[in-house]
Amino acid sequence: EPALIFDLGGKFDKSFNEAAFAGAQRWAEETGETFREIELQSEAQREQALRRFAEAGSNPIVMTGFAFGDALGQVAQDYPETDFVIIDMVVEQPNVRSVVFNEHEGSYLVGMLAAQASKTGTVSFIGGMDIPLIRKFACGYAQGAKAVNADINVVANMTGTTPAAWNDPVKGSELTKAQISQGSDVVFAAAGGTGVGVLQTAADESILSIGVDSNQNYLHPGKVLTSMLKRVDNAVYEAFTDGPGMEKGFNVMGIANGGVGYAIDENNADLVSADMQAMVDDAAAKITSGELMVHDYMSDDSCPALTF
Amino acid sequence: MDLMPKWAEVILVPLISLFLAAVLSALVILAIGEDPVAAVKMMVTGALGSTYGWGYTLYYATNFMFTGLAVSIAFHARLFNIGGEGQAALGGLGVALACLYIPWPHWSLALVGAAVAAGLFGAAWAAIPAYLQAKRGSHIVITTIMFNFIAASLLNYVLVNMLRPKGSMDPATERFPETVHLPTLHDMLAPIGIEFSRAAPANVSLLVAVAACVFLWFLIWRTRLGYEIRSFGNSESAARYAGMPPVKIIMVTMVISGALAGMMAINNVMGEAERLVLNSVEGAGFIGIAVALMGRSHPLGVFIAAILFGFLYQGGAELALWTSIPRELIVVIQALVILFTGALDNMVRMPLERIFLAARLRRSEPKPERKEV
Amino acid sequence: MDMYLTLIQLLDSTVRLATPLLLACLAGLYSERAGIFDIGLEGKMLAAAFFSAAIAAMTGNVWIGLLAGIGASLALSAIHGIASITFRGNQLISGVAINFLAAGLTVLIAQAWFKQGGRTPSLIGKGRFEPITLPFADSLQNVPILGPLYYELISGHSILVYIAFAAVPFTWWLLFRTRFGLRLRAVGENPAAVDTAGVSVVGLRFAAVGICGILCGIAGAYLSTALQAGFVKDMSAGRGFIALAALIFAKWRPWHALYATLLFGLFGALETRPDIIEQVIGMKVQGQLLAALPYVMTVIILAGFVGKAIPPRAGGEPYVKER
Amino acid sequence: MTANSAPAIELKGISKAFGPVQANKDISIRVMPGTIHGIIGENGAGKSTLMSILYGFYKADRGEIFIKGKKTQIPDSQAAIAAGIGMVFQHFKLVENFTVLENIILGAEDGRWLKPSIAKARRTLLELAADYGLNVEPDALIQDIGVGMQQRVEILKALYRQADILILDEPTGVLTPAEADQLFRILSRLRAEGKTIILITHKLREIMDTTDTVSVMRRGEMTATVKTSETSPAELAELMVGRKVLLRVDKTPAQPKEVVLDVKDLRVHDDKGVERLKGISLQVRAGEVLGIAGVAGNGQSELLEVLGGYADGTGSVIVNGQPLDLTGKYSDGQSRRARGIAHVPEDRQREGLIMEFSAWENVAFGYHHDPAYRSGILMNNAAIREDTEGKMARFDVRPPDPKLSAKNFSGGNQQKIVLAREIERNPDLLLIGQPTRGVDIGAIEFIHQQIIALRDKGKAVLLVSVELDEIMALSDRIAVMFDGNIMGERLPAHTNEKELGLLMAGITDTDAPHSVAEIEHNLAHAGDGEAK
Ligand SMILES: Nc1ncnc2c1ncn2[C@@H]1O[C@H](COP(=O)(O)OP(=O)(O)OP(=O)(O)O)[C@@H](O)[C@H]1O
Ligand SMILES: Nc1ncnc2c1ncn2[C@@H]1O[C@H](COP(=O)(O)OP(=O)(O)OP(=O)(O)O)[C@@H](O)[C@H]1O
Ligand SMILES: [Mg+2]
Ligand SMILES: [Mg+2]
Repeated sequence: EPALIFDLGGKFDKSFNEAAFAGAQRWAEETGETFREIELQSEAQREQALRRFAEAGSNPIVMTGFAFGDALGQVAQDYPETDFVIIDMVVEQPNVRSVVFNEHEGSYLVGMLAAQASKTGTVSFIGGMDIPLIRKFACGYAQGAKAVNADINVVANMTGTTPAAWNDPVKGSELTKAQISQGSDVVFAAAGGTGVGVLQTAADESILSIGVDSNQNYLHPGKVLTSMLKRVDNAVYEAFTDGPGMEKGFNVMGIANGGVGYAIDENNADLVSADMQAMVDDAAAKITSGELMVHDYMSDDSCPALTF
Repeated sequence: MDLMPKWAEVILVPLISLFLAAVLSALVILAIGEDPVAAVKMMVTGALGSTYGWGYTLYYATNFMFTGLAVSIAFHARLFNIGGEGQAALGGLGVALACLYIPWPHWSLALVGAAVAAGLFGAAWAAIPAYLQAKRGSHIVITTIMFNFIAASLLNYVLVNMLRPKGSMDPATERFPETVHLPTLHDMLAPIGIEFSRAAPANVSLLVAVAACVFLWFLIWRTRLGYEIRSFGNSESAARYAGMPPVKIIMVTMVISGALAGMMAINNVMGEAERLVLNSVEGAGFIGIAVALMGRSHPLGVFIAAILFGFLYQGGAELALWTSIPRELIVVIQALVILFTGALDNMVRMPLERIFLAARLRRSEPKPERKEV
Repeated sequence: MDMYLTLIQLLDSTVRLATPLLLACLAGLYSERAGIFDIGLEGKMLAAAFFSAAIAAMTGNVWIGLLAGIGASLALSAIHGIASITFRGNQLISGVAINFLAAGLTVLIAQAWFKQGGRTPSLIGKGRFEPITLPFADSLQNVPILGPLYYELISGHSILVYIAFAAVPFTWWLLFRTRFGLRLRAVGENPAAVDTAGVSVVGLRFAAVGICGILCGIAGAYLSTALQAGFVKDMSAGRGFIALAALIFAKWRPWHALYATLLFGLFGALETRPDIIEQVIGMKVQGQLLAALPYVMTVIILAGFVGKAIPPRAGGEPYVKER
Repeated sequence: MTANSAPAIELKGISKAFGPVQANKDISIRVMPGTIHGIIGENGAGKSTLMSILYGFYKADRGEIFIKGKKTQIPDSQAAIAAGIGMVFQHFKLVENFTVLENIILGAEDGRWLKPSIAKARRTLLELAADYGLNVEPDALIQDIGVGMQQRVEILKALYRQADILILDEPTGVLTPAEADQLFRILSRLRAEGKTIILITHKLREIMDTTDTVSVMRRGEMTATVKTSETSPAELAELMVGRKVLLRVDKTPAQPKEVVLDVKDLRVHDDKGVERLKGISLQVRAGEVLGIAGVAGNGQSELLEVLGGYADGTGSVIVNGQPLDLTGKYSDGQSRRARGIAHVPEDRQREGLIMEFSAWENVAFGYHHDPAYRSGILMNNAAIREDTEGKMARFDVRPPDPKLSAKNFSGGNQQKIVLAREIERNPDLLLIGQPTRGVDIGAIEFIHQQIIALRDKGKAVLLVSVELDEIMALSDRIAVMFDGNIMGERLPAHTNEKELGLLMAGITDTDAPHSVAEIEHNLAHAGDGEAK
């Protein structure tokens, strides 16, 4: 029986963790089998959760979030028979599969859409916890926006510096209002549960928003420009399908292999014109072919398009 | 005359309170559509059914012994230390600094050094509210609450901006070096032929906690300092008359209290996580209140109550793992224990007192009235 | 002008963030003025936030949600009252218990009802308090200086914000101009005087605790149905304690409570605008410092370095006639 | 007033227990309208309890209450007020930081709004002041006015509620004799108007002078009700304590020797900054008892506290030729004990004892650093217990059980434990406050003997008491305190209660005639200068 551990934002953050849950659900529905799951309540429980599932014989054990890295490094050694899958982090152990995403590529695409949709010439970004991973989102987003409109103003804020920042919709909402007052009319939230507050406020204040990880277009139909998809669900689904004895090592999911992308559905069909879509798809093709390189913040801790 | 015999006071009242809390908890479980009997069974097997379960139960109990003792000694001086959470967090910082920056040759020395550092940091964090209470009359309950929040912000700052290793994303220190790893119960019991789960985090700190219980009993009931603390707690005006300096007593008591709370960190930070993470205390500072109330501020009572809460904690974690009952059930149980053994104490006590009084009157009636004095 | 708009926006945010603090602070004021210390403001707010969001989500009517939130808060008030008034228990311990009770129960019930990991579904339409546009706000919007002030800052908040601000003069008037207020203040100073004057101490204290429950209920409902569109666990996030800090800061006086909560609200607003702080004082201020500031300031006030705060004399003590 | 009119108050079979303490046992009493009815009894006899039941403050366990012939339920004070009863409690029930007017209208407001109520009360107050000479400053805060004034506010509260039955519980304890005289004139006025008054007091003289009938309580029971004109102080005293009383202390003349305690210009400020001791000077010699007389609250407590080491002061205090530290590191009880000063505090339950501690723990209290009581950082519990047994035997503490908690001893026995602890130290100087407050007659005799015995051993004793009788009986010299000053010193043989009374009211020129108004003014404004 496989197991899935959600990070602090919680299973129903409508975003990152929920995407993982969706992947696991899909596997369960298709195979008719069951899986175990737990939502972390605090930093200190990571190791216990890992050990408990390993003790109970769950295999493979999938965890969402970079923060498991350290704990997994310890636990994986103690349970060599168990396979672990960690998302968003690289852990070098023989029984661990590490899945990372090219978030900067997906963010680049939605940045392009944002710049095209913006009327004020200012777009904005709200991150969750201020960590390199989230800066990677912001940096890709800014690059995409600037690719469309070199003069565009990109405002970026982070919600906080601790995991609590993943789940602070009130602050997300206030940050959105602050950004609106600075002229922004498209806001991209890469902030887990905090994003719920961002999207809500954007809808209330009649500006456009961009969701993250899961397809969040449905949350406020006609008001969410698009969602930057990070196919955590696929990663989880594949891990569960591969089952024990899966191939370990390092998986990179980018535009090329469908790991990241943007969402178009009936909720935002009216917001994204065919022209916009064509331009973005063109860029995606170039990224796939290697013709276009989006700078990855985490490669050198700097961003050409944005200062933090 | 005392209204109730001593055994009723120290055993019957807490037991009835606990029983009421348990009944209400069962009702809560029923109300959310689960089966309380099955839940209890699962908690018992999960927490006590294996050495793995015991290992976690004792690990949590160790935390709660420290914080429970911390709250207890403050209670003896009639000080309410709600700041255990912050003091334990700072204790964690002390442990982390001691383990990361001092090259210890052996874990035993590291344990002593880390315990001292944890105690000092916790004590310092308690000393400020204590000083403000003693010298400026600032209500210690409010200041210790405020200091919990300030500690959270401080630790947040230190972890994010100072102790986080380069390139790491989570706000945590790096791993402590191998030499400071404390032996777990597995390591300690293996030589004498007992097979104990190696996954469980209970470690040598448990012995330190038990020693702290004994130490505190001795301090409170046998030493002159303990006598002064109890005097002050029972009657501040009398202590003043006797020439026991209130400032000293408040300071000393709170420093001991803070040090005990801080020393919890040798268990969770040094013994378990082996690095300092955010919110490593996980509410143990608050559970200390419930433990102290239930244990009637007596070290033996604290010991027993801590084990009980360790059981609840581990059992609750198991419930959360295997059922859809969230972990918050423990928080509810903890709240009910605090409510019944602390705030609603009189609800249990008053009827009991009446019963004992009536019984005594009935007993003394047939005999001719005996004048006491 | 740009600066001015930024300022307005900042104050607008201050008002929104101060509102729950203000309501909770006034709640504490009633209770503590009557001699019942209440560190359970946090828990009552949290319970109210959950129940108002939950019921609003189920019924689609935010007013029913508000009532449910007030009801939940009142229920916890009743526990506090029974423990500390009827059974003369320790008020601080009772408050601690209530905070934990709320923290645990909200998640348990949310999970049982909605199975969304301790949240409620997002509220839509009539399930939320919408901003109210005050008369003439639209037409005055473009008047220089005053226009933005009126349109942005004064108009456009939810009804609960106006209720909170109106509660300040009302509280002042109730406490200092009415019979009820006189008795309420007296019972916090010397309950025996009230008792021998033929007024029920228990009744008055329960009334105060009840008012406290209502106000905490509104504060909680504001969090989940006006400031946000739904409940997430631990959503009160320490606001009850900041309100307590504000109460001490305000020295248990209604107008001062307003100023104190606005100040603490401003800290919250500044947290979202690091750019403004940097502009004004010329250096980066750590978010952690801003987060800790209300607590630090309260400690300083408590220490009496800036004006001593003297609580009501009978505060925290149960009224015991017979030993 | 006719003989067959119904009694204003009739209580039948009232019983009340506080836990194990039976405070009132089956008490019945009738009080006729238009009379002043006295109730006397020892401390703890149950007088206050009985009256509090009548006023609805406590609920009786059993019994019935008839007001003006009608059976009346008095579940709370509201009912009592409605029945026309007003009560002035032994410990005033006033809100300290409210004004006089606010206190008066509290609970008796007209309507919901305050303004009209205050205005009406202000008018009524003026009328009452004119009618009875009860002048008070309506807008003063209670915390700023003297106790005498506070008592007036209490009386006005009752009159404002149109009480025609007025209960006064030990009203003169806080008053000077002159103030008391004025109170009794007011009471006579009220009686003349047909009001009924119940007066609780310990003082036989007040009973004899003012009441029409008197009831005597003892150990929770009503032992007798007699017409005042048909009884005598001696008979009342006997009824009170159940045996013949001897209110004299046998002692030989003092033989004062060297000065043990020499106080010069001693000043004490309280925590609000008000000066409580305004530069007093006094001396106590070995082998004499200096008695400090005065109305409670005139600085006696502060004097004991600063000498005992738990209040700070300025000035000079020399004990056995060495100065005492009044503010610094050595100004605490421990250091005082080391200097041979023992202290029996005024309030044994708040200061002298820890009520939850056992007798033996209390015997070590304050002396726990004594080498005999300790071993290293530990307490030597066995030694303390043994020593306690001896002390209990010598001081006749009953029951002689060192393990019993202090709260389980009666008041007299509690006081004996404190005395045993302090006197057996054989101190050079004994500070002793209210040595017999709340103690029965038998124990009083014993305690007085112990004090005299210590004096006769050549020790110095500083005695503070509000009981003039006690001061007169024990002291070799008497100093009178008023408003933080010593008004004068007298020898017991050369003074009398009247003279001491005037001194206690702040009047040093005791031979000149003085008006009540003058005395009143004096008392009302004591401590005024600093209060603001
Ligand atoms: N509130 C109370 N709770 C418990 N016991 C009480 C209470 N009030 C009085 N008692 C006890 O009841 C008894 C009678 O007390 P009461 O105050 O009526 O005596 P009293 O005659 O007024 O004495 P005093 O002259 O000292 O005022 C005493 O033993 C006292 O300790
Ligand atoms: N507040 C109280 N709580 C518990 N017990 C009390 C209380 N007051 C008195 N007692 C008990 O009641 C008994 C009688 O007490 P009380 O003070 O009335 O004695 P007493 O007969 O007046 O003796 P004494 O003259 O020595 O004061 C004591 O033995 C004591 O144990
Ligand atoms: Mg009395
Ligand atoms: Mg007695």
